[in-house]
Amino acid sequence: MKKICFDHNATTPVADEVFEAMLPFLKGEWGNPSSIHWAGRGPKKAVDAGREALCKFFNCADIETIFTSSGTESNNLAIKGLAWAKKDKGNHIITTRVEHPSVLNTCKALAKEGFETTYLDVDADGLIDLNSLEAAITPKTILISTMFANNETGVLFPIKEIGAIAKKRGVTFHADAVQAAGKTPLDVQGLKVDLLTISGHKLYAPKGIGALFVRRGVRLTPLIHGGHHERNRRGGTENVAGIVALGKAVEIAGRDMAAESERMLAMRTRIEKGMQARIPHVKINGHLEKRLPNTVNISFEFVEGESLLLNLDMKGIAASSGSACTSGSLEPSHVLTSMGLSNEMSHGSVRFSLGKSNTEEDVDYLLEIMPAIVERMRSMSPLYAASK
Amino acid sequence: MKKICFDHNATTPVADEVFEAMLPFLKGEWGNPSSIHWAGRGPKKAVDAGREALCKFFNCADIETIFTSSGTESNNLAIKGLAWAKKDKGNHIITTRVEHPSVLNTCKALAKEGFETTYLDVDADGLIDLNSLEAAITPKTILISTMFANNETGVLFPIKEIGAIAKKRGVTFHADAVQAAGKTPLDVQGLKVDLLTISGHKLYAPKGIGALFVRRGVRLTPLIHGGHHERNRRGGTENVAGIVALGKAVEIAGRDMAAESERMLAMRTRIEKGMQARIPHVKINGHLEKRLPNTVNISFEFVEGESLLLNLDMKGIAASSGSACTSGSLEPSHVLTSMGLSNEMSHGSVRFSLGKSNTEEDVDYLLEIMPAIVERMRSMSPLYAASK
Amino acid sequence: MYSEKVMDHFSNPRNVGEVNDADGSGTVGNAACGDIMKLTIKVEDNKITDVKFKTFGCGAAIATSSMVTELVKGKDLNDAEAISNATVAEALDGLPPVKMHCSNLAADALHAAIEDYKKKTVK
Amino acid sequence: MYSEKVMDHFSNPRNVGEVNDADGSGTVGNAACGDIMKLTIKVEDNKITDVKFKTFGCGAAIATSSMVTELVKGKDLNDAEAISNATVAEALDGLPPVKMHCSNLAADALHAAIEDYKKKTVK
Ligand SMILES: Cc1ncc(COP(=O)(O)O)c(C=O)c1O
Ligand SMILES: Cc1ncc(COP(=O)(O)O)c(C=O)c1O
Repeated sequence: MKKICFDHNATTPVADEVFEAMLPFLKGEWGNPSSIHWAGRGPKKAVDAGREALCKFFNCADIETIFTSSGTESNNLAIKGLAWAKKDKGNHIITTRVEHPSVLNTCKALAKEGFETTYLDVDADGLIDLNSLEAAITPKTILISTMFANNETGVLFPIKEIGAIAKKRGVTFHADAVQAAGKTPLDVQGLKVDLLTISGHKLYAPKGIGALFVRRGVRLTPLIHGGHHERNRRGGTENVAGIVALGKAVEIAGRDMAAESERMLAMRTRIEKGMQARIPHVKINGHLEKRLPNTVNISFEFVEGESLLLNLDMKGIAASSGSACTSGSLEPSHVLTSMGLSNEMSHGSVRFSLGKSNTEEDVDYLLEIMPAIVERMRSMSPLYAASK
Repeated sequence: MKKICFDHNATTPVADEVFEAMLPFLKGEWGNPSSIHWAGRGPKKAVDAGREALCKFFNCADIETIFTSSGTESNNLAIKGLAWAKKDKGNHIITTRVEHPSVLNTCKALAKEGFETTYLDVDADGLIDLNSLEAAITPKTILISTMFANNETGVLFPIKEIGAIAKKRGVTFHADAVQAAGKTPLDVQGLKVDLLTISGHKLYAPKGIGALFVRRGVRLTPLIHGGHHERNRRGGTENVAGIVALGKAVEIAGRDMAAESERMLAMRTRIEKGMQARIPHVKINGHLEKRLPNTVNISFEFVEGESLLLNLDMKGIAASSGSACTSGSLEPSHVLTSMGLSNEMSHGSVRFSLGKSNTEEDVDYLLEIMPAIVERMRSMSPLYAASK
Repeated sequence: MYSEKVMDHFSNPRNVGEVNDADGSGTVGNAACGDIMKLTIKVEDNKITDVKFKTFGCGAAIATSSMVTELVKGKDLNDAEAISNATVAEALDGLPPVKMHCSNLAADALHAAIEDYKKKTVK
Repeated sequence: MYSEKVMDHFSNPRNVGEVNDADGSGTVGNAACGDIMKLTIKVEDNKITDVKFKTFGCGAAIATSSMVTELVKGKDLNDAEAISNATVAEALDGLPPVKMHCSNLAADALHAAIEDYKKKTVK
């Protein structure tokens, strides 16, 4: 059976070019970049080159980058690091209700240390209100942390405008760009962000590598203390192969983004229009335009998401859901319920996230099999019967 | 020119078997272990299997393991995590003067939060005094953190005895076993450790993966908050390939350790005796018996370590030094000066750390070229002339 | 994640629908938790002669629903009442730990339907 | 890490040793910092006619020592005194940032040797 992945927001395969680039650093050039002898020289150069590629991608200076182990670590470092470094200045953080758990749970953890967080609401489109953001800023506010693009819906926050407000009010601004990277431009100078998170495995690099942009002058208390690595801001022997991979991945992202985005957008549009045309009672979640080109989030009324995923999986299609049942928790997606969706509609949501491997044929196949799946599950649903 | 690595304590190459094991998780099985569809199932199984291998290596249960990104992160998580979780119980930590920077700088960072650390002295052999350890324990002591084996000298601390004291006094005990793993047995049940750190890249797995043993019942405040990964103790999408690699590496370590240790010990002995026989004014650093089989640390009087390393490097030999100049700092090895070595002798130290690739021929070659190198550098040294 | 038996009952659920002129009906769960199950039964001579389910829920919820209908069909009411959540999970060769809450639903719905039948027959 | 020129001077250091009957001698640095350098000079007609060094130190320390002896040989004292740490580092095509402290040594030793010579000739 053909396997089709419509779950690229969960993770991406390692691109061939990325794999080729990192391979020598798993096989031959295995030295420690800190060593002064022959074994260290190749790895050292490779780390420097990886950083250079990252700087080009961010449009920043080399001292403004820190390699980490994941998007989650970058988010933790940005938020805790800034909060700890600025705790004498204030204890207030502003974020939103629809952030990734690596942001929400970090803010929750900081609450135990006396930090306070304002969680901005989002509207039915998944967008925040900039006036509310500005109104939430107090003299104690030290950090605004928001997503660049939402992982579940693809909704894009107005990063430039948030950055302008943060700058005007003298508050540090962190953007979680894990889902945005490679799908929309990320020029940190144009955007006025102070801290920006990316993650390798969402970008066709392997799992276990991430990065954080840290604007010159922004001080962070390290999360991981150790040697002199990353200019004393993140200890631990460098993940050389991972750094090389991320460097190659962002190079490719920069090169291919424009064309890929266009391709994604065409497929996304076909999926949305196709689902709406073929299946009654469906709802596209998230602002219709302000959204990543690769992400479709659809609620299929009267049915539960996981059961749809299992059906899709049996047909070779990988997708994900905002249903509680896929995450092992009892509550449905906090992103969708924050947007005002009913529990039922949240449970009935499916996310299709496109990537490089997808083709128009994949879309054809999805549109072909989806109506019967939804109909079958609806025929078993007590809610569907009740609504008729 | 033949390249010989005598610097395996800095890092190790990825073993072929390890590489083969991890390869499928970089190439084919790239899914996210949290996904319920086809792409997630292989990776999920692989993570489970890697954890099982680790449990076998540690002799512990699966819930007693956390995968991290490095030895440094494991040390930070163990020390900060325990300190934060127990801060209502006490604020005192005991460690030693000869720890890795990932321990020393973590304790230093905790000092800013009100934690106090006692740094135990070591004697000329590099060993701590158990009476001093016991005397240092106060009602406020929450943690003892010591190395299992020293990275610079290979000196082995009496972990079992430290564990017994910690247990008797009700203090949590963390051992940094980054250098010990694979070179000496690590049964956490026999050893009475509560927390134990290992790092992949010192064990023929790649850089970017580490692990921490956490005894059941020991609570840690997470360093990296995020999703449900690692039972909510370490957020971030799992580094699947890294976990598989570490699993394979510890499996191999368990299998080969006895034979390899014997082989190392024979080479180590030859290097030590050979150097002493051929070169005047040399000193073996660290207790002569209580030491890893793979580590030799020798001071060559009157000369500086980096200049020896450069000469060795020109002959294809990789080694490392306790000289300040190799680390970019101005102070020589804190390990050697803590053992009472003069600045000059610390600067003149070279560490040869053996590994799988080394053969008796490598040792022959080293012993053949070393005398002339030392003599040449001594002939340039104002200290040597003065001593004559 | 799921056992083969769970996937079998999920892909080919037994006894989907509603029995005509049901003698008892039980609906449990709610949309907040993501699982709603409705079980309808036909009872003759103190025996469950027919049983059907409708379920809004995840794979485990659907499979346990299907399994419980198989388990009770033809059983007398006392035996049916003895069926617990554990019985259902076991009959499916186990469920993932995170899914245990779903398996509660099926037995609960069954008990609710029997209760309903008893209430109706008493008056 | 090091430039080719540094490695050349490290592997083939010029003017190692001590000049006989030195007219001036300067020793700078200490073992704590890991670098000790001793420079001896021969002076005729206000010109440095011979110069030699002995150095305990890292690659940069040895290379800068060697380079400074090349730079001053044959120079008159005023020109020699004008040689700074930067001159030496530059002549070696630069040094790694962490090694800049080592490059200080060479010019310091030179100045100390000249100082010593002047003191001796004054009295
Ligand atoms: C004793 C010891 N602890 C901790 C570490 C840190 O390990 P890693 O390089 O994986 O961060 C090292 C190695 O550098 C070490 O030798
Ligand atoms: C928006 C967002 N932030 C952060 C993360 C965490 O990234 P990682 O999986 O690299 O820890 C993810 C992915 O799970 C994400 O989608």
